Amino acid sequence: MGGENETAVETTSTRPPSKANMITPGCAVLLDINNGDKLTFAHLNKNASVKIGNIKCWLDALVGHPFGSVFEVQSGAKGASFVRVSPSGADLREGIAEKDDGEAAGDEVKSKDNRALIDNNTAQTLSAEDINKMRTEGVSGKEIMEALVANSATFHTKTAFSQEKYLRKKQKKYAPRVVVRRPSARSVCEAYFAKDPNKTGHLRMDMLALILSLANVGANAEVLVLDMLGGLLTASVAERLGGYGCVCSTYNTHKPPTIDMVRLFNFDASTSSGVVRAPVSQLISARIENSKLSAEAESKRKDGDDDINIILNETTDVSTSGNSMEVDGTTSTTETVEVSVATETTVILESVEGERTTKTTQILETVALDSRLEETPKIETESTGKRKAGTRPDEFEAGKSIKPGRLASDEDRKRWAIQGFTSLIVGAPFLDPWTVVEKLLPLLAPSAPFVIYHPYLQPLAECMNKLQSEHMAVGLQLQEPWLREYQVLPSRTHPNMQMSSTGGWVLSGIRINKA
Amino acid sequence: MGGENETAVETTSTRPPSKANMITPGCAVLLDINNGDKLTFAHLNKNASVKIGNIKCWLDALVGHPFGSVFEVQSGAKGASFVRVSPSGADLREGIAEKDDGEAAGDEVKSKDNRALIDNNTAQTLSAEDINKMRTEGVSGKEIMEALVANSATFHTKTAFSQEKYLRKKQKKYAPRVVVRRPSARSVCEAYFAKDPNKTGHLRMDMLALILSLANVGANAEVLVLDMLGGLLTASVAERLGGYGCVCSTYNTHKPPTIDMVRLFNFDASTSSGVVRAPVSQLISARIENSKLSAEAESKRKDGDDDINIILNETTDVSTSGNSMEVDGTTSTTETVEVSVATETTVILESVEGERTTKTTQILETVALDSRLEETPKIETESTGKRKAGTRPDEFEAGKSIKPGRLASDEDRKRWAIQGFTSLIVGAPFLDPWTVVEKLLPLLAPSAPFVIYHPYLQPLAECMNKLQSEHMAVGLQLQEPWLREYQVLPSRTHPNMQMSSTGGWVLSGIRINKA
Amino acid sequence: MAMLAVAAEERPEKGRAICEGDVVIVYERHDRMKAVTVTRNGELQNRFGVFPHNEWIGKKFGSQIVGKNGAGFVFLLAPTPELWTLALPHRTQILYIADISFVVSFLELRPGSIVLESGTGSGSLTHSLARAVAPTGHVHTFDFHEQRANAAREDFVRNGVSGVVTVKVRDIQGEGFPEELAGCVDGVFLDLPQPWLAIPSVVRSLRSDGLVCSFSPCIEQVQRTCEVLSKERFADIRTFEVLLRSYEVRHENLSTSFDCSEHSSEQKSSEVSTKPPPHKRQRANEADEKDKPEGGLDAGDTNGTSKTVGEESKKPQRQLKPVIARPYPETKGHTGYLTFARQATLM
Amino acid sequence: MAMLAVAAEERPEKGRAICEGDVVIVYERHDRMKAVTVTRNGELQNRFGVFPHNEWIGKKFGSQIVGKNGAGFVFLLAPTPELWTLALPHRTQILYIADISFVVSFLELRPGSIVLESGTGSGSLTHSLARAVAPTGHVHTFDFHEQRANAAREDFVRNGVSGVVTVKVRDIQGEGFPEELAGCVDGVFLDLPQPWLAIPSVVRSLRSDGLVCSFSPCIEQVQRTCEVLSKERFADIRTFEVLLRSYEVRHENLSTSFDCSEHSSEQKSSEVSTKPPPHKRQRANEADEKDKPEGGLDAGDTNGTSKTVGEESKKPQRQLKPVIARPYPETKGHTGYLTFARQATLM
Repeated sequence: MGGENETAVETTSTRPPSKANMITPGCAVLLDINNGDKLTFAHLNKNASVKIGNIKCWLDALVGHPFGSVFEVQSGAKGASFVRVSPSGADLREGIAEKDDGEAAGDEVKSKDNRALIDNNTAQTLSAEDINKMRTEGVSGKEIMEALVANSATFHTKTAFSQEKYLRKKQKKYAPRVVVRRPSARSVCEAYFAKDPNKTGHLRMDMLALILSLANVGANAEVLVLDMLGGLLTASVAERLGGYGCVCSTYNTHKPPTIDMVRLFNFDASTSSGVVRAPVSQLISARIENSKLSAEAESKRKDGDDDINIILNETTDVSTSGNSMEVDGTTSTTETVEVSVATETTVILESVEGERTTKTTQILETVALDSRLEETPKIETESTGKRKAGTRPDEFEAGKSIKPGRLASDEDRKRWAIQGFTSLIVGAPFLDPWTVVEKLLPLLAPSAPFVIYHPYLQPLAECMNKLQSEHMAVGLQLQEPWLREYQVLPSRTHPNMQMSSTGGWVLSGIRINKA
Repeated sequence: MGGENETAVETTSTRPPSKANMITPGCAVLLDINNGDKLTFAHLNKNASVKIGNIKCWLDALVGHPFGSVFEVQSGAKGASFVRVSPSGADLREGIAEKDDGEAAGDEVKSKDNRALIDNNTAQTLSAEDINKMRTEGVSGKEIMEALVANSATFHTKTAFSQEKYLRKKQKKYAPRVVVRRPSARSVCEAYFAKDPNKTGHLRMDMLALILSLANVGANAEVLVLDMLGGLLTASVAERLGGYGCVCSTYNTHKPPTIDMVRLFNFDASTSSGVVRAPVSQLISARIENSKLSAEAESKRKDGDDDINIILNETTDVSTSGNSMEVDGTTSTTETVEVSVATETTVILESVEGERTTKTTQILETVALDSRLEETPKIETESTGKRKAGTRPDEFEAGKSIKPGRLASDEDRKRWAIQGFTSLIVGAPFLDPWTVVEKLLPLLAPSAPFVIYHPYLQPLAECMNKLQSEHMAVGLQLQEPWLREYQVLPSRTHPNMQMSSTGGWVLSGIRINKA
Repeated sequence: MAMLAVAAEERPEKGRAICEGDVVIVYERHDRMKAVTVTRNGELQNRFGVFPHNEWIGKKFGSQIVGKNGAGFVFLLAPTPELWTLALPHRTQILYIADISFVVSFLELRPGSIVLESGTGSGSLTHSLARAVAPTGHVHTFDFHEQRANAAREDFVRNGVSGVVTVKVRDIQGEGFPEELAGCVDGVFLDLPQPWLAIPSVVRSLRSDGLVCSFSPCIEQVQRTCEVLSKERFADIRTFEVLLRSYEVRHENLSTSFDCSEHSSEQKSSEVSTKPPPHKRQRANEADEKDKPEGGLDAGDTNGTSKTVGEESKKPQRQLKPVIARPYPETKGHTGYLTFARQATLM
Repeated sequence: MAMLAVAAEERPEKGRAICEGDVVIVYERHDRMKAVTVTRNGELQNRFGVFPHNEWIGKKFGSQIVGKNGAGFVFLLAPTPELWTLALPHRTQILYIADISFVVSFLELRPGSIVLESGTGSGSLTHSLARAVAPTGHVHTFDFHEQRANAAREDFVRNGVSGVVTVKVRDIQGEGFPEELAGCVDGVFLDLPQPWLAIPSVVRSLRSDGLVCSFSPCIEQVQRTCEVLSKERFADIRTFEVLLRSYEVRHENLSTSFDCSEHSSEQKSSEVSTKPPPHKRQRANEADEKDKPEGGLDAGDTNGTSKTVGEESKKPQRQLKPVIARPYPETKGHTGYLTFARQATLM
């Protein structure tokens, strides 16, 4: 452990090349259109496109640029394409409304007030046709906006604040901007929470962050996850593992729940191979089998000099066999079922694929998320209606498996049975938490943390009570996160006017040896 | 309704004289010692005193000054007394630490950082004995503080922030300040919440404010209150009534719960007479009796041209008689019981008085509330231990009844039976809300709002569900208030570091005619 | 029906029955209500049918009224400042109950108090101030916008609070409060873009120990206001934020069959799969929410056709599922900061 | 036992057993735990008795250990960054899990990331950063206070994270981050009184699209930082506050006998009055709370004498009362504002 100070800086050379920061063909991207009005995931397959308003925009232009690049829609004869622009331009009035800059910028925000304001909708002399004509002629968004300002009778009577608001509105319509973001646990979670929260069980990004910390997720962990949030938990754990260790996404249903969100993360081969699936029944029976063996070994090993220790260990044994009793009736069948599960799983996943519209032409694969802003131009993808994330894996770069998550191998199951998982994360909004925890907690190594997310308080309160009275854990905490975002602008700093009212609740604790 | 604009300004002359703003003999005051460190209620009877540290301070000096006055403890030969001081002096460093004022005040708060700070407790050369000697010699607090600064080796090496902190600490010890506040719903609620929240069921001031609004409390209202919060609800309603209308503080227990907090409010005679008590049983039986009578009259009046209307009215009748059935078995006994309740109530209240330490010498009557700051000098009243608020009414000014709340008269009960109460407020942390509401809601006039406070969420959720399925109310809302206080200081603005985590929950709605 | 209560002795023996000229709050749903003045032969039309006013007259407040064409029903409620806040026409950003109730309480208003307000805005707060100071106190409210002041004055007359409310057109930031009120005001409420400009006038207006409240959305306004309040020797300068979180209550049956051997009992397995998959179920819930964005929407509230006893048979099944509460997903994140201060009690 | 996990293949077959030299978290109660290095013949003494280290060796992590004199027991837990945050010696104000988890997540750290931190403080965040970037990334952390940097370094060695953490004494506000890291840093965390002074150096350090986070308690610091970030062309400048509210769970039997005829049934009446009066009952609850200030204190947690099966008989009665949750009365109201920004991706 000595001498690490000297080698520190050199570690920078061992990190992977920043290729990860480049937008590559076939990779998944998060398109942030008009500053969060619309968020869309896309796989950059060949000839992928997105419709913004009525205009089809080709996405090829994104490839080769780094993530974080900003693009603007540039109209052309047959559809439009994206042109990279400078990320600046936060001040839209730049060069347009300069004559008003003399007006106090900071303090007197409302010095022009709305006393004299009469909005009669006759302020603009440019007609809709005029503008459309300009657009088909390929006039740039900036030029259209300049024309709008020049032809507005009221623009210069507005407050600086109103001017900016006006320009922002016009810019969204005539010169939409797209930031291409790298999908990550944080950005995927935030995008779904904002636009389609039911897919991820209303899991908010601060809650996800909290879960990953409470569950001690890091390289070399072996994390058991019950993920009924579309794969968000599984993928987020895999991202933190970074190819070291493994996440076992378990399930108890006939059809395993989808974890397709894993496909949005552009994982490399080693990270992808750390995503494993296994039915709960297999994990439990393997664990019980091992417990019995080790209990026998233990009792042979035992010498009688430590009374309390013996009592404690006996208690553990009782609890374990208590668990085994509950599933005992099924243990005998599990062995024979194992293979059929594996087979069936594949079939089911394929049938899920079959449900998709089978337009297999090379079009954009997107998850279109609803826009909340009505004034935004309607943005549609060519695929009709909503689809599952990343359902067309065939054009993915090599190294990605067709379905996310390989099935657990015999060695995997044996290892977990002996060592236990290093932590457990449960995200199952429609299951009673105690029912789940009672079954899954014995799969953990002692001293391993567990974390149960739920969108309701009361079921977790009852689960916590059960865990207390059954003496199964210490450090039990039932918590609710609170998150607030701020607008920080000169003389206009305040919390956002709308906020999410809850991030749900999380019950966490540490599994102990004594039952 | 016309012509009110002209008379407006003249109304100022009709308002009561500002005598209400003066501290008068016998009145109740809220002593705010050292900026909220300690909050104590006191009745300013003759020779009333308070102990601050070991020093007994006479309170006579407060009388004759307006509420809001600031006093400082002035040591004397036999105890200390309060001397009124200027309310300024917010900047304690004024005149003491001037030499540091050149240091940037606003921006560079931490420009002196703690890099070099070694606190070895040897910085002060004045001993405890030196200071005690100064105090017994009657040296003023300000002079002691100046001496402390002059004899401190490290004071001038501290940051401005640390200096102020140091001075504030010393001032609390050697020159305690007391602000004399007029007790009001807001200040009484805040004081109890800060220092003894169990007495008021953890009712926070924003919650109390919300309750009073939701219950439409104002002059001429007739408010039914189930107050198991020591009288805080009853008194707060009475304050808003201001002598117009009435608050009926009901109870279902053998011993009516105390509403002694009413005594802290310095109510005038007309406001006090608006506080009425009555057992639930009396109210219900009177209401049922009236319902039966009016239902009969109604059915005679009815002509058959409005089918739906008849159905609706019949539904109402069914519901009412359903209620009457539940209490029917007891209705017959209620009449005879009525008187005995009245008698018993008096006896019980007297026996409560008997429990007090019967030191009947003219000493200060206080509700000593715990201090949270340990470094503050211990402040004790002469009365041993904690006592109920205002338990010695004999020296109160004329016009106050001996027990708060007269018993409801026959006319009161008859009026309520016919008209119904104009709103209902329930504050009963140990009762199931639905049980209470089911009984009390029929006592309301139709279209009257009701408000149920509870420190837990789940019981109110279940109550709301019942109200929904029984179709007893509209506009049902289950809400949780959130309150945050800020420190606003130049370059040091932020929310307070500690906050109350919840103000409890409140279920509100409007009683409808259709059951 | 005036918004302010009359003394019990003056109330009609029969309780509150709707009369011609009354303002009633026509309640469709928690978040959909309308203030209507009852006129002979008047008529209200909404998505639940046609409602002739004549049928309302003589009915008690709180009554359910079925539409002429039977499409649904509404409730006729007595107006209160709280209902008015939910029903009023928005001429400006308005204050809601969390801020309103806190302001009224913190200003320690009671019958007889004199209170100043600027600006009047849509009059949402004004009605609550009026209720608090009636019948002997007075609210002087000011707005620099003439049309707005006039519209508010009409509302006050219509709602029967004009006896205790005076509206004037005045630019308080520029001119301050009228001199004739100096020294006798118990409370002042400011909702101004630059409240600090009005503070010197507040000092002149307030009595000793009187209270001022300033509402501002931005922290910079608060910082500047606090600075001036401090300079003007106000005591107890305190800044708060108040918010409300609303909960929905629903029946939710969480599955307790976490079947770890999915093939041993085909029965159980199919039981699980007959439930709609999570996403679809949640989507359905979400649709409900969008339809019921605020507060508790009660079953008795569900509009459509009138439900009577026949419906009862459906209940028992529903009752089996546990009742569960959760906050509505979106909520107000900020309205403004409330800064309070007390006029110094000078020696 | 190092805090960072080792690969499954390298783990001992028998699972995690305590060895000499391991750091264990000795858990007394949710809010009372201590990090102890296991030494041969070492001894821990606390209010629950005397605990010789020798008895720990070979036990599994997560085991309950009864004190020598039988006064009570403790649990021996494997260290994690979260437990360390609760057990560490406070040399400065520290960050807690709400802020820590949000920072790590928002900086999008993963194995292989290079991250800078200033100041190191008590090292509470550093351990979480280390876990996120291990085994191939690195945390460079800086503090201007030499003693503090040395103490933190010792902690990192002791907890086995020093392989991925380098501590240096450096005044980042004055000197900026070292030049040799320029352009290759994925994330920067600033906890400085004047973070804006460090921003130019952050610009030089970060790679394209890299993230910076600044933690500040006061809004003025945030305002100034945002201004500089904006001037330096950072993208996605966003400011958050994160807090956590902890709930206690208890059994509470609300009375459903609201007896409206108190004399008709003396039986019921006395039943009610045998319950302690509200004030006294609440006082008792309050006392519990003070003893258990944070998080869920579980029954299995209640220290004292070891409880075994014999205790079970008491349970059924207790289980009859409904389980109810409520927030602990006091909570953190503010820690600081977290401002994030992304290094512009320049053309």
